[in-house]
Amino acid sequence: MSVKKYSEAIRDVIAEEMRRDASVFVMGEDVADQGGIFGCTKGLLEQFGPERIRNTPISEAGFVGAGVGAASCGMRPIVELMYMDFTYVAMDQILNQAAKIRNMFGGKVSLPLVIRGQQGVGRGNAGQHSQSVESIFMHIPGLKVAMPSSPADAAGLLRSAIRMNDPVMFFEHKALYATAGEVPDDPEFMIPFGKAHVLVEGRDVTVVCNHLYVQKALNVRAKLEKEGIHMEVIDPRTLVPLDVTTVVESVKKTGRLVVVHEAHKIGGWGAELASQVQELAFRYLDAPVLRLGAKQCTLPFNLGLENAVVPQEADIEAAVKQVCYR
Amino acid sequence: MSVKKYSEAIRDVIAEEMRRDASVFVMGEDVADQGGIFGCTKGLLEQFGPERIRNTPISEAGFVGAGVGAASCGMRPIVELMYMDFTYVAMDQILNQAAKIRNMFGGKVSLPLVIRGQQGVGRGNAGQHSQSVESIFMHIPGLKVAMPSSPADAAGLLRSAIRMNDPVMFFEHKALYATAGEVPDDPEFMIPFGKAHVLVEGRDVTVVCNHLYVQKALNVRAKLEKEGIHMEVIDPRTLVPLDVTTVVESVKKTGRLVVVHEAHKIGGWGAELASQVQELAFRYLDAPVLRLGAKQCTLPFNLGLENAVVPQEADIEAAVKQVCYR
Amino acid sequence: MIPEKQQRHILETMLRIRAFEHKALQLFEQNKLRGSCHLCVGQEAIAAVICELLDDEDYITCSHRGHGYCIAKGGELKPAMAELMGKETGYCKGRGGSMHIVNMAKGHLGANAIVGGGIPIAVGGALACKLKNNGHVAVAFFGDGASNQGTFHESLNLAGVWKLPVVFVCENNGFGISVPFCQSTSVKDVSVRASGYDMPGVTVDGNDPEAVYAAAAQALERAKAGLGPTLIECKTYRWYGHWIGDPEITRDKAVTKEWKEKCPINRLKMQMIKTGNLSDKEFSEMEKAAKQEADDAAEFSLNSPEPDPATVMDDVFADRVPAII
Amino acid sequence: MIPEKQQRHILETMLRIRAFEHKALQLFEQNKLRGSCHLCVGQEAIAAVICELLDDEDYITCSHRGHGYCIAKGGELKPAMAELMGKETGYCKGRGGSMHIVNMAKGHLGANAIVGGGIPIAVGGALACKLKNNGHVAVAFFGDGASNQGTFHESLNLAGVWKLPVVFVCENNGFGISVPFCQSTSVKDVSVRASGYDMPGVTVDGNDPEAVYAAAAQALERAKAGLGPTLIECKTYRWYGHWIGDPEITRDKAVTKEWKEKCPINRLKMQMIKTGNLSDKEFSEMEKAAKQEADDAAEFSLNSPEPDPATVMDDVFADRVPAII
Ligand SMILES: Cc1ncc(C[n+]2csc(CCOP(=O)(O)OP(=O)(O)O)c2C)c(N)n1
Ligand SMILES: Cc1ncc(C[n+]2csc(CCOP(=O)(O)OP(=O)(O)O)c2C)c(N)n1
Ligand SMILES: [Mg+2]
Ligand SMILES: [Mg+2]
Repeated sequence: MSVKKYSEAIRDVIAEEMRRDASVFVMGEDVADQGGIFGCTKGLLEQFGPERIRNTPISEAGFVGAGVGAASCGMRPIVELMYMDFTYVAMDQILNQAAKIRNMFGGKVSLPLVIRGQQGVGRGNAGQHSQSVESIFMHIPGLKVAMPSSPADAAGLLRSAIRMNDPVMFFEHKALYATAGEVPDDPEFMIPFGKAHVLVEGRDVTVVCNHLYVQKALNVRAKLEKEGIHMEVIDPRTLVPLDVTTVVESVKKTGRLVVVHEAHKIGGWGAELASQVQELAFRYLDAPVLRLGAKQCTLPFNLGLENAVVPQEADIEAAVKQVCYR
Repeated sequence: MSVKKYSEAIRDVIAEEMRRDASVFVMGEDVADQGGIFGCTKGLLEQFGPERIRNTPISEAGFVGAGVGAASCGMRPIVELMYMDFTYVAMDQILNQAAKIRNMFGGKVSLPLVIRGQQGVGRGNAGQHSQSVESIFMHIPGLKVAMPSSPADAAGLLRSAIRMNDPVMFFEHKALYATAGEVPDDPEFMIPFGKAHVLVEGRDVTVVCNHLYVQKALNVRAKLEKEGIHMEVIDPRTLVPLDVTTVVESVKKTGRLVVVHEAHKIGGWGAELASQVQELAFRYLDAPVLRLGAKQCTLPFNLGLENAVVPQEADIEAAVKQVCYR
Repeated sequence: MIPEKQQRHILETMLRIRAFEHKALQLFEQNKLRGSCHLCVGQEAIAAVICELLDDEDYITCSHRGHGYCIAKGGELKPAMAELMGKETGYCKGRGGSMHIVNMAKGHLGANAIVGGGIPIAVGGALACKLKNNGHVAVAFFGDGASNQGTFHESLNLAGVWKLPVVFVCENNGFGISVPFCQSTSVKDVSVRASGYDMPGVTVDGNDPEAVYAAAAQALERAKAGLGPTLIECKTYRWYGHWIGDPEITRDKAVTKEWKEKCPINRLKMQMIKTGNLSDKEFSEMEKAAKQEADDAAEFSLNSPEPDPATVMDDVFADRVPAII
Repeated sequence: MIPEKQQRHILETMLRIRAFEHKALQLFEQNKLRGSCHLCVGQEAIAAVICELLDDEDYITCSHRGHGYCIAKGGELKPAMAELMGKETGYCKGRGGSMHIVNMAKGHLGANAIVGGGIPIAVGGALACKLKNNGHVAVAFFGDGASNQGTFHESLNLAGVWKLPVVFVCENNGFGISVPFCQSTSVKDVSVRASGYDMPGVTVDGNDPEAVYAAAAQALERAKAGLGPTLIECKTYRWYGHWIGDPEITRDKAVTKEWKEKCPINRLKMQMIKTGNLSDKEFSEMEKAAKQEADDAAEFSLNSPEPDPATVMDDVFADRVPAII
């Protein structure tokens, strides 16, 4: 085990996989000399050279498309988007090409492509640089979707993603890069997709969340425990595949579910999870499934407003109490 | 009242609004001489000339962006996308620009822009030309979303959309263009956004659906009535705003809800509706809310496969019976 | 001059493409085939000549008007026609149809129904060649309409700045559906755009196999020498509507007739006869063989099974995942 | 030659922009301002000169590096600075911040944080002018990095084929964050791309107000005469990092120093002094006034209220809709 920052965990896995497999390479804006504006490829140019750590023009559709093409031809590109908000610029290459190529071609092509980058609030980057866009990629079939919430998850999920033969949308969070945690040194350490992480057990209410909300939920849990409410906190880790089973098992025990995410509430992945759980655990639910997510407005620049848009610990607390009828 | 095809209803409203308001104009691929490949602007070039019925290059991001700019400057552009699958090509202009401009600019700009076009299955157009993509636009705040299911709805909702001071995503269905129905002749005929249409009342189970599924649900209703199951069929008409109230009132009566759409089930708008209803009508539900939507695979070319992917009448029937425990 | 052996093969390829297209048209009219079906009759030289210069490890992408490329890049008529019919024996097992034929074994990365969508994918193929340093190249085929897509620009710039082994081939048939080139495009020749990426740009008569051959050979040489990309514009015309069923509102029948006079097959045939490399009889035999092959492909496809609906979820992912509801 | 009165106003505008930027930098370093803050110090001539040629009914869009454009297009420093601080008194009521300043009353359609995102929007502004036939124009300002976005290509083609009254102005400061222009772009001058759209393309020294003026005046005349768009590339350099806090890994300090010698303010000042249109004293007064205005703007902004979180949902739609949960 080594203590690493989330960004270091990502960088180290990329480096290890690049050493292990010559077909792995990186491209994106400012990934070379700068090592990515969040440092996720820092030092890799020196180790691997400019062919494999490749600065791109500001042409997201073009270089994501080049990633699709290279992956079709046996390479394993890791494409960095500086902000996942820029997926929109490359959306056709992601949703109409990467997601569909294998299926539309009758299984004749595999696409080992990772598109990774950060998203979310915390720096007051305003509307076009603060979104959490993962839910869109869950809706259109053909993409796997990962969302690591800790350095270890970042390492384990990213290695799985790189070795996977399918396109993966890999969502990091800008406010997690500086958080540190233990990461296994094993160069084969992988976390499987589709296996939720039960961070802590509890008998009263299930809270499903990820990214920044894992820590926030744990904070709320510590507080509410003193009030006699025992929260079970689950991080799905991947949205595609989504480990509904673990959540349903938990809800069968607790009878209550709150889903929390930073993505907009309306049409977010919480809606999908809530719908599945109310279907699969209907008789076990003692209260409606509650969802927390960003309000339906554009993420504002002002930090006070930003905080008013995304769920806060107090909102989690209130929702948990509500489903517990307290 | 006149009997019109769905495509004619659209064309006539565009023509009427263009006569009424000089700031309304149309642009899109093949909208001029050809009148749109589905005929929704047929004959308008002759009436309004090439400045206001404007053929574009195949540059969706460019001309959607031009629509955003023209709308910012007081025009009321109607932008036709030949297939709504091509929203992906223009996604940044739709989700990062059109949707956000008003809100991000503190309310200082209004954006009376309509982006319209058809989508869906029925012609075996394969993966990149058969999607139902509306749910994505419900998730990102700032866009209104309309989905007319009949010629009258097309007319009434489109006139509302054109006169609205916000960007509207207007989803037509390719397989509805040839369907005919009565449309009011009143040149002020409008259907408000956010008001669901209760097509037929029933006491046993609520079915919410739109586009092709309205007719399919009515067919199933006729059949099941004979078996003593009385379905209430509701078309939400718009997804933003979404008339949850009407659905909740219905569910309070029936105790059962099935949501049916052609969009992919996972992460589709049915998940949003199901989540809201289970929250707002928890105590009234006698069965879990069921959702039907396209399977999580790319829409296939082969028509037999296509039918296997999207819900069929038999699936609706089965779901209705399931929630009725029959 | 195209070497004699290649001349013959190109002629054969063009004949096979044409026979295939005409068979597809016939089947369509007989209601035995459906969908958005874009024929390339009249444009065969571009596919036949350029793919003649490629081998199986060279990559191509192409547009919705893709049957010719599939065949020229080594595809067989049977699985191609079966795909147009949505049969299990098709190149995509009936999932893709006319607009999505793929053939990885022959380096065909797939046709694309998004105008401009395949161009960056070819750039990625070229990038793979460069990273593997295997001496191979990629070719992106696309229409004149696609040259106004952002992906065209981004792809040419990427290829230019990275000096990738790729050739961009624009089939300029003068129309994007009903819209004439001059109404959608700010320049008279797409090839002039090459200077915006510091690469050679050339316009050739796309119905002249020799001209296409010369331009492509030079571009491929350049690409393989590590000197970077080239943009080749081939002026051509389609004999039929945009797709089967197109009312052709804006096209002048007289112009179509003129272009039929410039038939690329006839042109190469006459050249070969003139130089003594082909007899009328040989030509007739080639033509007959091509038609027979197309007939056989139709027969094969008609008798092929429909895909089993139970298999519809089979090919979503390579690495299977726990089922999503 | 720039008319004397305009010279003076341009100089004033440049001084106001610079004072604003330096004040923002200072406030940032004092932790009184935050966010992604892109300064245009060194590049002021482009905004100041070109906007001098526009009136309030002419439209502009600009990039993330937008403070200069806001000011040059008639914006006031107070609401501009307040926006950088996210205050309710800002141009966007604190919703937009540095990268999203808008000022419709002055024809400023907004800065854009998506590289290349504003270019088609300016084209739409020009289209509105054309449809209204009001004799006005639109100008799109963007960086060199943006010239590799698909929207650049699509916008220039649209404007070219529709002969729209629009001018495309590329501020080529040699870098997109850490990436040098030559590493991202396949041509030496962005202006050569103009030929791909059959429009004039010209490269000028962006730090030379006279050169920028001459090029812009000609382009605007052309646009207003209905002759269509022009692409103007202004070579320039930013004195500071990409944003406040940029480690500037790939920029050479010596080069920055050279460019500081080419300060556009100093250049115009010296010219005006030489021609007797300005005294040292007048300049000092202008500079002092600009600094004072920036100080006042800072003061105003610091004392302005934060937006009320209860109002966060107020500006989503113009036509209010029943609340969505
Ligand atoms: C992104 C996108 N926009 C529009 C279309 C609809 N469409 C299909 S083919 C076509 C015309 C293409 O013209 P061109 O590129 O010249 O190719 P051609 O059909 O002439 O071979 C159009 C507009 C599409 N498939 N994809
Ligand atoms: C679509 C998109 N991609 C990437 C970015 C991140 N980004 C912001 S500014 C910038 C560099 C822009 O360079 P240039 O256009 O030359 O403008 P400059 O900053 O030099 O003024 C980048 C890559 C972005 N904001 N939008
Ligand atoms: Mg064409
Ligand atoms: Mg720059």
